[in-house]
Amino acid sequence: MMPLDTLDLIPLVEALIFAADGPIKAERMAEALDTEQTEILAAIEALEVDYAERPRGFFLQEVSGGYQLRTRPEYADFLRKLGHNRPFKFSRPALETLAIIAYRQPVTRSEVEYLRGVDSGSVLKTLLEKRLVRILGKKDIPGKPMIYGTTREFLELFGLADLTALPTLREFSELVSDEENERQGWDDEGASLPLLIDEDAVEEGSALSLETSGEQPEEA
Amino acid sequence: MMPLDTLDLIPLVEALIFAADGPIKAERMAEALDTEQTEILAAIEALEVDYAERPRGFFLQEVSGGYQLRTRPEYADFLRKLGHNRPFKFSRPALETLAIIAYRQPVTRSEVEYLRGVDSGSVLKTLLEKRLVRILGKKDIPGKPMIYGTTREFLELFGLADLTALPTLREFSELVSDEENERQGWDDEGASLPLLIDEDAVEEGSALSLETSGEQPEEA
Amino acid sequence: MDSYSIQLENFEGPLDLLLHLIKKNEMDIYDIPMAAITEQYLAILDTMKTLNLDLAGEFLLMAATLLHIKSKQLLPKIVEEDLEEEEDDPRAELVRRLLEYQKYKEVSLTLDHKPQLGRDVFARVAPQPEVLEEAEAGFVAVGLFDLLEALREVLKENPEQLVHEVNMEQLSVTDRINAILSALQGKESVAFVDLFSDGLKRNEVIVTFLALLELVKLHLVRFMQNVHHGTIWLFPAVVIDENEELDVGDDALGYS
Repeated sequence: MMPLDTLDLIPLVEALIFAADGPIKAERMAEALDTEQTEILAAIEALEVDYAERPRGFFLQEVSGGYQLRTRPEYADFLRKLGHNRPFKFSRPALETLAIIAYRQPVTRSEVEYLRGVDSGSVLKTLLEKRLVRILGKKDIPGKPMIYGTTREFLELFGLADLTALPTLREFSELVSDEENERQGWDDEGASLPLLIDEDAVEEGSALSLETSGEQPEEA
Repeated sequence: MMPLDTLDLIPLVEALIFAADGPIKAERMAEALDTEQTEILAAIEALEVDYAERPRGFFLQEVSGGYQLRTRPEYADFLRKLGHNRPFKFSRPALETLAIIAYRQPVTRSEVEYLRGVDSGSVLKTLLEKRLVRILGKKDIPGKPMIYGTTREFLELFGLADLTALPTLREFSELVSDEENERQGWDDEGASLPLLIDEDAVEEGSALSLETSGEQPEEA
Repeated sequence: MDSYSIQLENFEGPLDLLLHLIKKNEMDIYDIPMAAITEQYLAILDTMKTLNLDLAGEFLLMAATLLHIKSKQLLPKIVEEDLEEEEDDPRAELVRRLLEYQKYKEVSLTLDHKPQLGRDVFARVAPQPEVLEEAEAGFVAVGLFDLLEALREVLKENPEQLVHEVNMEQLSVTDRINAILSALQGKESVAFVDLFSDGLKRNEVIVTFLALLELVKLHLVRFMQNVHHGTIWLFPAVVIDENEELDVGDDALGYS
């Protein structure tokens, strides 16, 4: 890497502080940039002057021996409003319950609970409130339990035209089950793995290719 | 909260983009600030002018329908030294499969395999797990195969505003030499690890392999 | 042995290998000398075999395709009409595939060259918000993959449940039930004949009818008719007003 002059250093130091996952010490920056700590401190000072001249949405805070960019305190109200609009994240139980209802509908609560092995009342309630699940009716068996199914909102959320567009588990398993080849397509190191295919895979592979070689993909 | 004038809006919009935990849409900012979307877009434009005038350590990227601050690419080496690891590196099969899905979506597995000439199940699965690819539903043809498309994460990873921002697909009427391919994009970042070649045994592949053996990707 | 295996892996597949051979020999893509290329291709496969390397089926299939094209070329042309010579050329599809493959191979490299988040450019790591109140906005988009994974995980725990469920007919009736429920959603009623309108095959008609019977049995739908021999209408048995707050007390959850 080329030596850096002070002017280049200013945005670079800003980038390091910006991307750090907490306050970052001048010492550590100096190390990463292979430069003197005084250079870093000079760049930080220049940054501060810059921020004072033309106010930004954030300011540079010296905190616990390091530096951190923080949004200006007067913006707190707006930022909190942003946080409130944070989209709802599916919890594991919610996703499981939704999956069972989607694929097994019409389904009763006890059927869901049988499959999940745990009480699912509160999750079901949340899904009903979020209008992803609805009551279809009552089942004509003793106790007349409620029967549940998914809603139009569910289809919209998953971008499905209708319920028949849900992929079946069997189709999915075909894709997921060839664990032997699992690592072949991906590697963290960038190196290629040797091409080791067992006999069965070869058989399968050729059968598959034969099937598909006939059809021509349509133009996009 | 007081009404905001445009000048005040600029650092405020910067603060929102800075604080958001992903690309943030102009619409969402307008909502949080209780103002018009056009005001937000004007502030964003002003920010861009500002960043161009006095370069910062980061730049404003329009990505996946929203806006995000990202460190400048030329600082990547320094940031990596600070422990910002690249999370993964694409293998060539993964990249090819991803590219085909990106350009041909909605696309079935067999269409991908026809184009690549190889089984792509395991690569597809990995791309699904990495959330770069998603199941869109089922195709309404015999066998009802699943159809695939790319995700928001895909756009974010490659810094694309939307799918129309994908690099233009070059139509070939003839084969392009390997050297030209090299310049097109296969550089030290994307190349695989040095390859060990026995020239005599299999001379056919050596030319291609040797080309990529020059540079060693840096350890993070 | 390692070095050779990496060698072959260097080619994504048979198309990649062929592309390389054509380029290396500076062959005309529109006039590939089949004999020469087949020979070279097979030589490489032979080398791999003598090294006891397993070959992916796709490489073998391509070998068969090459041989097939070659033999087709040797056959005398039956008709002398020179129109559509291109389409007659047994190499046409292969050429098309090679050019198409090259297109995606190239663009995938271009794509990789773009600044990648987490590799070349970095975003700020937003700290976790301190307040986590109940969100009022919509859901984070979840993919179907997540939904299927969740189901798969659940069913892994209870595999026996699956046994009698995996039944071709049962599956299609269930599909049909779902389709009918979808069709009914948000509507007051659906005409009986509409369920059979889109050119259903005989077995599909039966499945649809079975689905309807099942729905009636479950008290999920009712049939109504204004006039004798008039249109039969299908009504959802339970209509939930979209604007009305749902009563999700204990009895709504099926336990009274």
